[in-house]
Amino acid sequence: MNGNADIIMELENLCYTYEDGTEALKGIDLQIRRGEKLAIMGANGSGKSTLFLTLNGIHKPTRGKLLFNGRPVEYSRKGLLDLRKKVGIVFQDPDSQLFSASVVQEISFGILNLGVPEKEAAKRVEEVMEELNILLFRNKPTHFLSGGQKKRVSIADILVMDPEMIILDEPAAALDPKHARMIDGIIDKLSEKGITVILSTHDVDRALKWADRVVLLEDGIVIREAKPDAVFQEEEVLMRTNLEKPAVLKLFETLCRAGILNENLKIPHTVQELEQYINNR
Amino acid sequence: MNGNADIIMELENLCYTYEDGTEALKGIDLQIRRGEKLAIMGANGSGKSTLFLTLNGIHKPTRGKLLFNGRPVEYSRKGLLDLRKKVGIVFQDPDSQLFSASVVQEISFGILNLGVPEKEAAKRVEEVMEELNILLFRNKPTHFLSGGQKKRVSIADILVMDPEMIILDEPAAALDPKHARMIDGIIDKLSEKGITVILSTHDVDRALKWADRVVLLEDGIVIREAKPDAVFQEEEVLMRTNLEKPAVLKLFETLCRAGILNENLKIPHTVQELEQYINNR
Amino acid sequence: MSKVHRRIFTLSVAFAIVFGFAENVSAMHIMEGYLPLNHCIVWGVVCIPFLILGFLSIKKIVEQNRRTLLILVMMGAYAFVLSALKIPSVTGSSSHPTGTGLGAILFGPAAMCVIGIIVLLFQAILLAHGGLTTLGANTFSMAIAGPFLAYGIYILCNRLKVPKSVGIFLAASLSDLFTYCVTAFQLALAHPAEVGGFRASFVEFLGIFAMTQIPLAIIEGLLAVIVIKGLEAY
Amino acid sequence: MMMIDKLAYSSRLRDKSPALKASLAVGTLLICVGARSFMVSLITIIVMGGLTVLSSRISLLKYLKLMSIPFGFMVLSTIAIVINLSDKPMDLLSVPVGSGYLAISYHSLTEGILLVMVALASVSCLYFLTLSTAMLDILEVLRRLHCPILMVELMMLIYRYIFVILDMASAITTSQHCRLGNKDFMTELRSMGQMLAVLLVRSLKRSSQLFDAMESRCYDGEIRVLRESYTAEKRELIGTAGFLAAMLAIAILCRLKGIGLW
Repeated sequence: MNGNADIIMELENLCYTYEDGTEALKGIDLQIRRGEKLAIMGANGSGKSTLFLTLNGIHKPTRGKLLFNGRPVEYSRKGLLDLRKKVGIVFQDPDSQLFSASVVQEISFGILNLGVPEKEAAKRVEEVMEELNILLFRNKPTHFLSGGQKKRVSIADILVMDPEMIILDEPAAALDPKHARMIDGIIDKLSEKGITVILSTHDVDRALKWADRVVLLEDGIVIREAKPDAVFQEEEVLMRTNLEKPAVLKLFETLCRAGILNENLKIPHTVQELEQYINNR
Repeated sequence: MNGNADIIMELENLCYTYEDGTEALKGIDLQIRRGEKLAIMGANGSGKSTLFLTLNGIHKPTRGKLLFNGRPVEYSRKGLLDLRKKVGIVFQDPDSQLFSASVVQEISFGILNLGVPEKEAAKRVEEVMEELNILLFRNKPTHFLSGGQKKRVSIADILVMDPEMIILDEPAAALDPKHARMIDGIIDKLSEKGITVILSTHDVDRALKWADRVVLLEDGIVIREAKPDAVFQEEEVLMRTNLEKPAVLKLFETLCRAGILNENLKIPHTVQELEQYINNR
Repeated sequence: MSKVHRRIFTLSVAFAIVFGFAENVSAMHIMEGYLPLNHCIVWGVVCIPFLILGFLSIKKIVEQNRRTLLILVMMGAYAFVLSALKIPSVTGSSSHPTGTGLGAILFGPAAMCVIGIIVLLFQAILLAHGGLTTLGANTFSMAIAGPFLAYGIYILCNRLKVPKSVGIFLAASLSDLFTYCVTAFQLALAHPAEVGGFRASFVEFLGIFAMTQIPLAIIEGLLAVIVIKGLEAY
Repeated sequence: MMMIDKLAYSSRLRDKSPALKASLAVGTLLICVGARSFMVSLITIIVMGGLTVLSSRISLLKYLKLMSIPFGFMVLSTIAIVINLSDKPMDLLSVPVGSGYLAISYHSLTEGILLVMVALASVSCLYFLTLSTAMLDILEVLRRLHCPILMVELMMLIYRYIFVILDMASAITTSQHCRLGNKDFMTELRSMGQMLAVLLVRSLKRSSQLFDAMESRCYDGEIRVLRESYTAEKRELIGTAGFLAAMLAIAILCRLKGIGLW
């Protein structure tokens, strides 16, 4: 491995234009650190989904470079399989991902394609099902599963392949708060295992709470990239991407301005942290 | 019209069982007031969608009664048309609602079914398109529209029929913040016109801000029904329906407990209101 | 270059072109303008009774239950999408499934001929596969002859207690081959050879399409088996 | 994939009367196929190709690319027509194979070239129509030609749902590829089969959701919608009629003079 071992993926002036001429990515420069929690935000149509499909080789950049583990990605059959082995995508709508009638079949698809022997694959599938609490409904046909259950299966789909990086497209969309929390818990576990997690979301509160770093996309370009507390204080870039400042930040600032809290406090990332500040005042 | 003229719809022990034996509604009692903003919340699978289809006569209750404007709904062809004329549903996924590739054709379907002459219908379609800002993309085929545009067309579908009550199933799902806000604006306009609006959502912050009344469904039963500030303070029912207390309420309570705000203040519904309390302290 | 060399060169160029273009064959749709006008009309007329029968059967079903109209819609859209997808191939060439066999097994041959002509019309308009003047001929081969044979084989195999997947495979792949035989027949009839007439021409068309169609027919047969097996899991 | 559909909406001729455009395209097409003449085909290609390239915002190169879609079929079939299996050598070229010859005669070669010309000209007519007219407008023409209402309704709904199902298909295929579902031929075939199975199940489920949605808007078995009609201007009518008449005249002239090729 050459280059910086801390960088798992590097994008250099990455461009992608669709066949019909739509320029979806217009030169993205980005370094993704190994093990980091990266939130990608931007309006619909800003290029998030295209970016994700480029990161795992479904789209071949029309210009620019994609480096994985320091080496440029090769767009040969073998090179692509190697990349996709290591970089998995969990799609927003589980229905565009789940295609088997049976949960076990569904989860085993990827690992069997890796060429893992059946016995070993079966063991691994069991482990992942246990880890994501899927055992309870393992015998239900996939089309009878609830949204939250489908989501868990679609994460298991990828996790079973033991990737170094997992991309989740709007993982909490259409879930009720309880299931959204459950998915949040699963995502935290992925990070704890050392997997690099990239996540797209429209939810500023979630991004503030979770991310190590936030990347704002607008019209195929990275317009800002920094720690969430920094990004979410810049009214101007938030406006441009149609995002609102997280409620926690707004209230924290108001409380500081009103002299109730000390401005030198570390910026709170969750309602709980803010509540603690208030209680400890 | 008999009964209370303030009540547009009344459900008495409403039950619905699917052909396969699934009991989706297990005796719902509910009065819907004319012109109110009602948020129906509940975990996935709690019966919201079934309830909506029952309110507009797609499902015939297996037991119990449905009264519209004080009169029991007749499940004859004519009775159903009368009901559906007045009660419209905007479905969650526009792709399951929009049947035509042309925006104008799509919107005109409902009003022409009411027997309105073509000329008048055309005028009404134009009005609604202007109202919902559809004119800009009226000549685009449906399959080139963005999610937010499709959503607006699907609201226009219903609005053009001049209903007394509109039911929106998760109107903001899968939209980015800008489009979600745009749809919120449209929903507010509907209420201003005096239309009764029923909306399902998982977003407690939105429900707190918007609703006159919140109904919590669990497993085909109404477990709580009250003003949002009341409902969202009851930890126990929130837990049962997989919901969380809205951040604004949590912080308001903490601020009251810390003695910073006065407990007798009206409960704030938005971050702005809470900020004002802090500033005016 | 000697004369012999020239011949060999010409022939090898010809074969290179054949195999080169065989990489991208849009099934067996006869292209726009390839049939004389009288042939277009005759094939159109031949289809009419089948279409009327199919139409009446659909109309009856729809009148009994309006919900079936939308089921037919989804079947039609599905059949179109199926035929617009690229079929996997060993060589990396690109071609599309006909879906005639699969469609007939799933929807029945009567509905298939009405859905078929709509799909063929859409293919001509949206994909430039086939054409308007050749719509009749293509409908006959792909929406009538193929599906009826597929359905016949499928039923026959069921009667004979042949394993189901074998029956599906035979129905789908043989109907595919039959469709291309009919196409070759239609082309030979329209363009008889200078020497040997219709027969020589028919043999030639069969021979040339065989190179591309036999592997495709086998692939489609396999695909149909996997789809039906997959459906049984639901 | 649905390039033609996309281009149809951006054509400068989109708002012209679909009936007029269809008459021009289909009329020329019929004359072209009926005449089978080199001259008629050449004029058709120039006129139709020119009109299309000028009116739809595409480059000549892209147009030629579109024209090459039916090339595979054309080359294969034309070879079958040009090359004869003969037991005697022929006048242009003969290659001995076994006991006979693969042979080309002047006659078969000219036949082949003519056929290619006619086919290309016909495709240019088809493209003129499809690159300038949206599908729903074409369906409206069919309706006015008294195509059964049930058929027109079916086509209208099928057209809409093609795109929905196509999106589902490509989403599932993409996610399969992300999990190496295309690593080799057999895996790819199996993936596609499974995708097609689930696609059918989902499509049928959608049909029932759509029915509920339509019922809730008082659907009663007949789909009534507003139809936007574009009327043709007088000079457009005269122009089209004049062009068709001229083409017909040229076609008849070529036939009468007996100049088969020309």
